[in-house]
Amino acid sequence: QDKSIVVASTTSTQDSGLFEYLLPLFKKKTGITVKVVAQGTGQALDTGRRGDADVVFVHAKSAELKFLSEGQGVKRYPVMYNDFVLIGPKSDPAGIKGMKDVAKAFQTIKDKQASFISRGDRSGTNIAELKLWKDAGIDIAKDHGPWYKAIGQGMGAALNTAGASNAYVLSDRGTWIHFKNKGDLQILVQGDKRMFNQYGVMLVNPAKHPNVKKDLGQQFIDYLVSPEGQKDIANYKINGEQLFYPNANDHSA
Amino acid sequence: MTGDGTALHLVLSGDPAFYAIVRLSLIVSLSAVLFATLIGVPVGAALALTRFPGRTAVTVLLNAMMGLPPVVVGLAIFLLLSRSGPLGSWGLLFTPQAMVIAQTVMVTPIIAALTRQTVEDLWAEYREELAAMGVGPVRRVATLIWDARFSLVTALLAGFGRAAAEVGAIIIVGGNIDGFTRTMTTAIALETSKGDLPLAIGLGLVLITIVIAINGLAWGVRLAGERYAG
Amino acid sequence: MTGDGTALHLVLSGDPAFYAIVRLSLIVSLSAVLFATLIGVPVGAALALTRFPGRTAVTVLLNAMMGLPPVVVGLAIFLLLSRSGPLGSWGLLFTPQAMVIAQTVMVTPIIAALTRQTVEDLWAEYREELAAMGVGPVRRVATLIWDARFSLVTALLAGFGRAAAEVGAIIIVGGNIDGFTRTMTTAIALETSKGDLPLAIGLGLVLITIVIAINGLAWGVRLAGERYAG
Amino acid sequence: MRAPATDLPVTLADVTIAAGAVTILDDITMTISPGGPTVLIGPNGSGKTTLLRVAMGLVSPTRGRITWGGREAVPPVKRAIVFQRPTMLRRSAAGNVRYALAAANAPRATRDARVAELLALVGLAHLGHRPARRLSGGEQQRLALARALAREPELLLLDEPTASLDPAATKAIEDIVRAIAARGVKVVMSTHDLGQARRLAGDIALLHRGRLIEAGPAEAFFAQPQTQEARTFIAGELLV
Amino acid sequence: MRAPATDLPVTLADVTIAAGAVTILDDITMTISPGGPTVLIGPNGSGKTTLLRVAMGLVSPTRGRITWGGREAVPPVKRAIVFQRPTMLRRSAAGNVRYALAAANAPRATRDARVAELLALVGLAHLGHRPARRLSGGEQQRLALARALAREPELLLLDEPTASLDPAATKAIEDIVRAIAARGVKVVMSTHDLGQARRLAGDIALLHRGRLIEAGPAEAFFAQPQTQEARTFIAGELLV
Ligand SMILES: Nc1ncnc2c1ncn2[C@@H]1O[C@H](COP(=O)(O)OP(=O)(O)OP(=O)(O)O)[C@@H](O)[C@H]1O
Ligand SMILES: Nc1ncnc2c1ncn2[C@@H]1O[C@H](COP(=O)(O)OP(=O)(O)OP(=O)(O)O)[C@@H](O)[C@H]1O
Ligand SMILES: [Mg+2]
Ligand SMILES: [Mg+2]
Repeated sequence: QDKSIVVASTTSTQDSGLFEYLLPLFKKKTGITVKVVAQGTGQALDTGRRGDADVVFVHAKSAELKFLSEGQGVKRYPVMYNDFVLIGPKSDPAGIKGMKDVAKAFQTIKDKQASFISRGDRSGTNIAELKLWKDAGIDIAKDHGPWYKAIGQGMGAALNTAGASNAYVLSDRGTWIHFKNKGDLQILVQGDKRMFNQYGVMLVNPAKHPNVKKDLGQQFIDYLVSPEGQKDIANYKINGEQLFYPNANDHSA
Repeated sequence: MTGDGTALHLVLSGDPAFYAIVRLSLIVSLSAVLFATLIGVPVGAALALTRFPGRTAVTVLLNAMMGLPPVVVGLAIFLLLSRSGPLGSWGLLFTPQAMVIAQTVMVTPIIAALTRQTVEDLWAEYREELAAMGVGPVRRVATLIWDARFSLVTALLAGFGRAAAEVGAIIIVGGNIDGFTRTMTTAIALETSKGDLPLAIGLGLVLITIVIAINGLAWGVRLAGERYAG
Repeated sequence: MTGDGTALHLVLSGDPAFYAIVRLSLIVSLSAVLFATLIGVPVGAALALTRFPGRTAVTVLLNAMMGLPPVVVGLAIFLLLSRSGPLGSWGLLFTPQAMVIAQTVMVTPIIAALTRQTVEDLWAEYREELAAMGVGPVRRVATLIWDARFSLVTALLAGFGRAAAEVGAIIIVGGNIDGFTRTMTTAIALETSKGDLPLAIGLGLVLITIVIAINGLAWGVRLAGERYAG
Repeated sequence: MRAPATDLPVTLADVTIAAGAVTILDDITMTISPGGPTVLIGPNGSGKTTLLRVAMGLVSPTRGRITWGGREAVPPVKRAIVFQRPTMLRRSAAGNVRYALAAANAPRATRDARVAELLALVGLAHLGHRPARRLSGGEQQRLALARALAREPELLLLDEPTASLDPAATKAIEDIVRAIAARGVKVVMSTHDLGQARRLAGDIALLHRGRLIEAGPAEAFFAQPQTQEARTFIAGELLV
Repeated sequence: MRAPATDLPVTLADVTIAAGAVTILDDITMTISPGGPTVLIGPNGSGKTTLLRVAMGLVSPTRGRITWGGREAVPPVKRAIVFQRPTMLRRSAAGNVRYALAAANAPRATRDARVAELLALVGLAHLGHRPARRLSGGEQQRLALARALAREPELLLLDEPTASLDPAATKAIEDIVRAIAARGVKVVMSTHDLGQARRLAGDIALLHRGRLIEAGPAEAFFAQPQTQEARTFIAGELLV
């Protein structure tokens, strides 16, 4: 139990099943046990702030940069990305299937007043969604009607809710592929550049929190960004589909 | 409800959204307790007063059902009420009604099991006298519920406690939809996942205060009744 | 625990990871009930037997605490045990111990409040006789706990039910870490968010079965004891 | 709602009641037939209360059988009992009587009148409003009698009905017993007051250690008791 | 652990007990001093039980004061009471006596012997193992007496101690009372059995409607009662 670290991450990352695949590989290599605490992005970063985690592994760049600027983190490493996909019922009441411009799709959903499920929990996905509304020129905080439901829950719960209420929902591809209860939901819009979802990893600042296991933590980060780790990530597939695209060397990400 | 305010600020500011949430929380848990009482008290009393083969098994089952996991209850109701479910046509999913149903399912066994015990203890004292008066099963149940009413208050409060604190089930069947099915507990869960722990704790304290107030009310009524009954 | 199996499959396959989860669930909830009993029963009994100014207030508070919201309790313990919290140095956060602490905090009021009621009902019968024998406060409490022991079982089972079903608090202080702090209830929550509802429900049924088994056990002991006591 | 047939005579045939190892009633055979009160006497623990509970139908024999008017397991519609330690329901004195009337399906209209009447009969007219559990020992015993009479029984079982009554009340109750017996109600009562037994008994039954030692008409019993036990007991000596 | 000072005499000065509107004891002044048993008589509801509970210190006066050996609020270390309706603890008969001994801090070593002794004294030697709540009415009353004697009281309060005892047992208990009274234990008892009052009483106190009608040495009381109430009550007539 001694050679172990705590990683604060997000529900979507856990729900995608990546850790169940990745951690055994890492443990085999280094003998380090990684304890993943999956929380909302805000909560995960906060867990880091309190020094209760050694590493934070989330996907909300702005929030991560803020974390760094507070001196809570040592350095942010881009690890990989997957993309968001716009999910909706087969019936597609708003008729957005196959659109290439996600902002346009959002625009249409609003015009048609088709029900839309928002996570509304300040998670990376939620933040990305809000940005897309802005891109669509809509101030969702102001003009959202009963068609727009903010459920304040994790990705899985959002998908369950959308499925149960024939609604549209924005999800990260990882969670979607791994999601069991698809019902008659399907991907309607994908591929738009604006829908990329960048994951970053940071070591919690040992200077601020002396109990942080900085060596073991750093080993985990090094592994993630190492060619081998990147390859492992690329190899994580569910029925043939790749979920995450490693991009550790894209330093702008 | 905006995350930037403190709970105290929310209470004072009189933010209508906030008060709507408080109201919904009360409506849901109190109605659940009401229904659970109407079902659980007679059932528990009847179980205490009737001997039949397999009674022990039923008692054990009832006691065990005090441990129904909220998430499981929530899922079961969810599948029942979801469009593709048998009762989908009612369109109750993600409505306060669904939340009341889920909580009623969870609270009823608690009230029934505790009622059974309380009534059975009183029954030990009344059994022979009522038998000698040839009191029929129905009046018997009614009599013991009535004569044990002051002790039963505690059972109801235990049920209310569970309902007021519960989040796992109502968040699944209610969906924690902003301005529609968001209650104190689901809001607390949300603020927690947002990482706004101060607000979450603050809301928690507000909730606890409300629960205390209601308990005080109930106890006051009980004491008054007891004094009146002499 | 892999999502691809059904619950039944898991039970039969004897997947060690799965049994580890079951074991942890039992250890956590049973230890919580044990501690809650050691604290709650004497406290509840003492409250039933002693008159002091503000007793009513304490009783109301105790009853109200049966409604402590798990998430709030979880958060409070979280902040306490957090590295930057007062007890951070203990390094208990995200450990099973933390989960036991959280559940003990939640279950103790339930057991204490129900004990208070049960003991007070018996007290009405014993009061004068014990007073006449000049029985001191300590022996008085001991006597009433002992003589009410069979009725108190139900109170303990109510506490156990709450502990076994509880997820809100332990997922916060335990972190639902795979293979370390994952219990039945947190696993169910996880599978639900993965959308694997069948597995979630399946696990729920397994959990309920376990709870029933334990209730059966407890009841068996109770009946045996009762028969022996005559 | 009363069944047409009668509960009398009550016949016990080889009735034995055992609780675990203890034999409480030991192979009792007796017939309780219409007529003057049957008075049960015997030392403490001899089985009087148990015998009355059997006759009421509250305990069924471990061995042997009991019949009411020739039928087994007859519901206690026409029977009433006053326990040695009556339980007061959590109601007023009047409430207790009213409850008994309701349980016996007495016509609603007449209930209030009957309550007043019965309370007056047992001398509790002035205590109708008082919580029954606050009543004194003797008052509780009287109230229990009023509850029993409310059932207008054909067979009335009284377990030491005057044990905690004052002399005047004892007289009053004895008069009531005579009166209802005269009206054809069969009374079976236990007592430790041999004078009372002499005053009231049509028949006497002496119990000892759960066995029925001697039974028969009162005069005969007191004039020339057949058994040594009877002689000893009447003399007020210790039965061993 | 016994306090040195004595509880006697017990002095009631203008003691009134009220429960809501009801006046249970009405301005009672009396002194219970060492000597022969003081016997309380009076109709049902006259206040005997309440008076005994006051003397035990279980209820404190609404008005007036009570002192034991001149001191107020003395813990009941040297007092014991047998209630009219004793409560049996959920233990065996022997267990009940042992419990009383423990509560009185009797030396551990001697307890088993004392238990046997006390059970024998009240004639329950053979029932020691029986669950106390299963005992017959009379057996329970005897057990309660054994529990009270276990406390080796200096003041023993008995509320109708022989009400449900058989003739022989009644004699036995009366002998016990005489014996302990001879040993200097002050006995205060209530009874409805005027014969018993005559046999045992040193002093008599007649209560009626919560008031102390007449009190004094027994011979005098029975020879020439001073009040009309006393004459009526002795004659066994109804007191109104
Ligand atoms: N459930 C039981 N288990 C064991 N013994 C019992 C049980 N019920 C009664 N007894 C015993 O059976 C005997 C007869 O009891 P019962 O009450 O009939 O006596 P009784 O004649 O009414 O005595 P009393 O004159 O004191 O009222 C008593 O010795 C009592 O202890
Ligand atoms: N808490 C109470 N509230 C109202 N009335 C009460 C209360 N306690 C006692 N009483 C009344 O006070 C009167 C005296 O009661 P107590 O028990 O002292 O009488 P007693 O002399 O012992 O009668 P008995 O001979 O029947 O035992 C009774 O009429 C009773 O109803
Ligand atoms: Mg008897
Ligand atoms: Mg009395």
